Amino acid sequence: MPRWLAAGREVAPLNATPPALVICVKDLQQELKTRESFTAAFFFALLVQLVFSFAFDFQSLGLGFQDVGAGVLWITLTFSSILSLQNSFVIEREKNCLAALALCPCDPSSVFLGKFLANLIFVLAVQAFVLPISALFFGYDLAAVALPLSLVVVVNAAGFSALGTLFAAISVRTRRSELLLPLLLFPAATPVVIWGVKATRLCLAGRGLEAYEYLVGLSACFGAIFAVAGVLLFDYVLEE
Amino acid sequence: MKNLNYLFWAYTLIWILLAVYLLSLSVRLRAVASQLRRLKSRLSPEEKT
Amino acid sequence: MERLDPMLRTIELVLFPVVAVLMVACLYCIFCVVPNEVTMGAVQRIFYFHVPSAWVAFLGFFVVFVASTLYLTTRQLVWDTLAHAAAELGVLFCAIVLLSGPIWARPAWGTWWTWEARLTTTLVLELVFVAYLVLRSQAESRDQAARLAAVVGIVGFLDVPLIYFSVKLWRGHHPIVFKSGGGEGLEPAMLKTFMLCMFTFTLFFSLLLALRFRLGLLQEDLAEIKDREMSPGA
Amino acid sequence: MSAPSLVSTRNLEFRFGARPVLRGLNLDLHRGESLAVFGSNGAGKTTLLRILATLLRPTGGEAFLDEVPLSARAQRSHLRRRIGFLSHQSMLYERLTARQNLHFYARMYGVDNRARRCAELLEMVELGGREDDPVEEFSKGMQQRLALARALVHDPELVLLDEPFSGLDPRASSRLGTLLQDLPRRGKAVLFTSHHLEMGLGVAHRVAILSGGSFAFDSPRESTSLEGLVAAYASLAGRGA
Repeated sequence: MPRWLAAGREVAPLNATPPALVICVKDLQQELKTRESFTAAFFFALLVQLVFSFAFDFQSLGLGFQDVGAGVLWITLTFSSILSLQNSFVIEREKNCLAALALCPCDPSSVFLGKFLANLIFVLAVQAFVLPISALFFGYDLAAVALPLSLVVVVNAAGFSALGTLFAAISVRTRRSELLLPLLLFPAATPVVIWGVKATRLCLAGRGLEAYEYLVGLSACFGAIFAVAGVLLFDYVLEE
Repeated sequence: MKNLNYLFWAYTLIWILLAVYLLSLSVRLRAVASQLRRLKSRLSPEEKT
Repeated sequence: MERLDPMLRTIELVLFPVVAVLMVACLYCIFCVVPNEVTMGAVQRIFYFHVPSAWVAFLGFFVVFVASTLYLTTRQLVWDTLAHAAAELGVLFCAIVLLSGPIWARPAWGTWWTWEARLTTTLVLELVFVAYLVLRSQAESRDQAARLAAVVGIVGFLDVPLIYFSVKLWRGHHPIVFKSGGGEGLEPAMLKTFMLCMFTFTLFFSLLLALRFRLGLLQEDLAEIKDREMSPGA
Repeated sequence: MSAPSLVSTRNLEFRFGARPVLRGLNLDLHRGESLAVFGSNGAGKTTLLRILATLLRPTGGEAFLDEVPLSARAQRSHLRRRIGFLSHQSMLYERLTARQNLHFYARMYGVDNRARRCAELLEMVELGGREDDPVEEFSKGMQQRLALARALVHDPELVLLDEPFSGLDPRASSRLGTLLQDLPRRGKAVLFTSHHLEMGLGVAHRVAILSGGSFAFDSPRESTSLEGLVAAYASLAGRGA
């Protein structure tokens, strides 16, 4: 048996932090320092809501927020997420840290999981600030639906971020990545947006969880499928 | 027979689309083939030396 | 590649007359043999091209998926060339579906576009694979284009059932296309014509795929020769 | 030398598209040895380093680290733990501090005694006192030094440095020269590229010129004079890729 086969797979020491977590913490550190991703996504989200209230004059049209609110929330979430997804990999590209990550002695899937986790946290952090403000803007009772709504947001944002992390890593490798990411991500993320809007609408209308738990389940499946796809395929994305 | 004009336009458009694609295919094929021939004829005497 | 080229040429030579004859037969059947559909009238005849186009588009995306997987496992650029060819054809036939769908919808439902499940799925898929083609054009090198596109090709295909299911949940009803006068199911002439069209389109797709594949291989040869010219001493 | 070489390549080939960059390159580098690779722009120096760093896969031939093929997938993390790579770009996160950068990579490589190791490295590249400043405030030379510390954070056996002297002032250059001489003494193998013939010759045990996709000149320092090297470089480097 050749020596290199006999050497066996090296196992990381048990007390070591999993690489995915290390990457996630690094991203959070970076974000805490500059807040550039959060600031951009947050103000973009506010702007989207502003444009919406101009575009659909809710009060004079007599529209309640539960009629269009779900749509507004999801457009806000997807558009602002694109910004932070993009930034998450632009940062890695700047000094070619992407290559350094590719060279780390961990599995490429850890890189995917770490970036995915960090992205999800960003999206949720932005939403945590945007949702109360939209409740103020559009005058709906957030407290009454806070719990089921956050479940919907967490699950669907996870699905969106899983696919988004994979596609952001792909688009950042090309020229004009900022154009390519929305082009790739929006059509492919259709399911999770549709299910998210539907579930949010039911949720805002005050329906019980049993009315839309199947939608949350479907979104969870979507997230699981593309998280697995990311884990399996990220190696090819990281490779030079 | 009702709606004949829609039927006519549907098939016309489909055939136009297909024809345009086929045309682009043949143009591209011909361009590549002629470039290949040119390059090969230019390369082969050099390779012999 | 030297092996593939004559094979593809043979396929083209064999398929071309067959497809030509079959296509004429299809058109004859569609316009002269098949009876008019009762409720929709003549316009229903669009479906003899509409549905096979959709089938062939999905077939194309399936080929993208298979070829992409093969590329990632074998790293043979030939597979990537095939995936590229199939994606282009998928986009073409999707466009046919998206063109003929509204023309039918206008007289049948009184509206050009309807957010109906299959039509919407086709639109979303078209967008996914247009993005695939854009990605290819924006990549920095041939190998990178192949690798990144393969990932998108696989993910895009995995997405197909999800998109369809989600859109269906969102919007329902697709028309029942083949309902003849008697109401006792499909008119035999309609079914036969339909099957003939499906078969013809599959062969037509194969012919186009062979042509486009050969074009891709030639382009590869060309790039290689050009590269070799630029690097002296090769 | 009879001991097996730490890194070796057999008939290494790399094509970019159809353009050959490396053609049948053979290399042997032992522990405790350093090699300076010269070559004109586009000769394939960076490509060679990137292949040895497992960042690129060769299109032909094979490279080995301790007789393990670099393409052995199951061994990949094991291999990567033993290789340190300094590239043209710093591979540093500009918004993080020097210390955070080093700690991040130390964690990724599973380095024991992280804090001590990082402090040691910062001292070595003379960045002590600046460790809590964000990297974007560093000068080019400081960034280069920190990048070097980053490449060495996991104490690699094979050290690959792409143009390590670029952007360094004379003092830092001579410090780096000392370090490059010190590493082989501690049993590491060092391979670096340079444009600076004199500097390379002064530091490395062996010098090689990459031309036409393989080593056209490969000689121990003892048997090479600067004039000879300059003459060889002038005659070889002009010969294109």
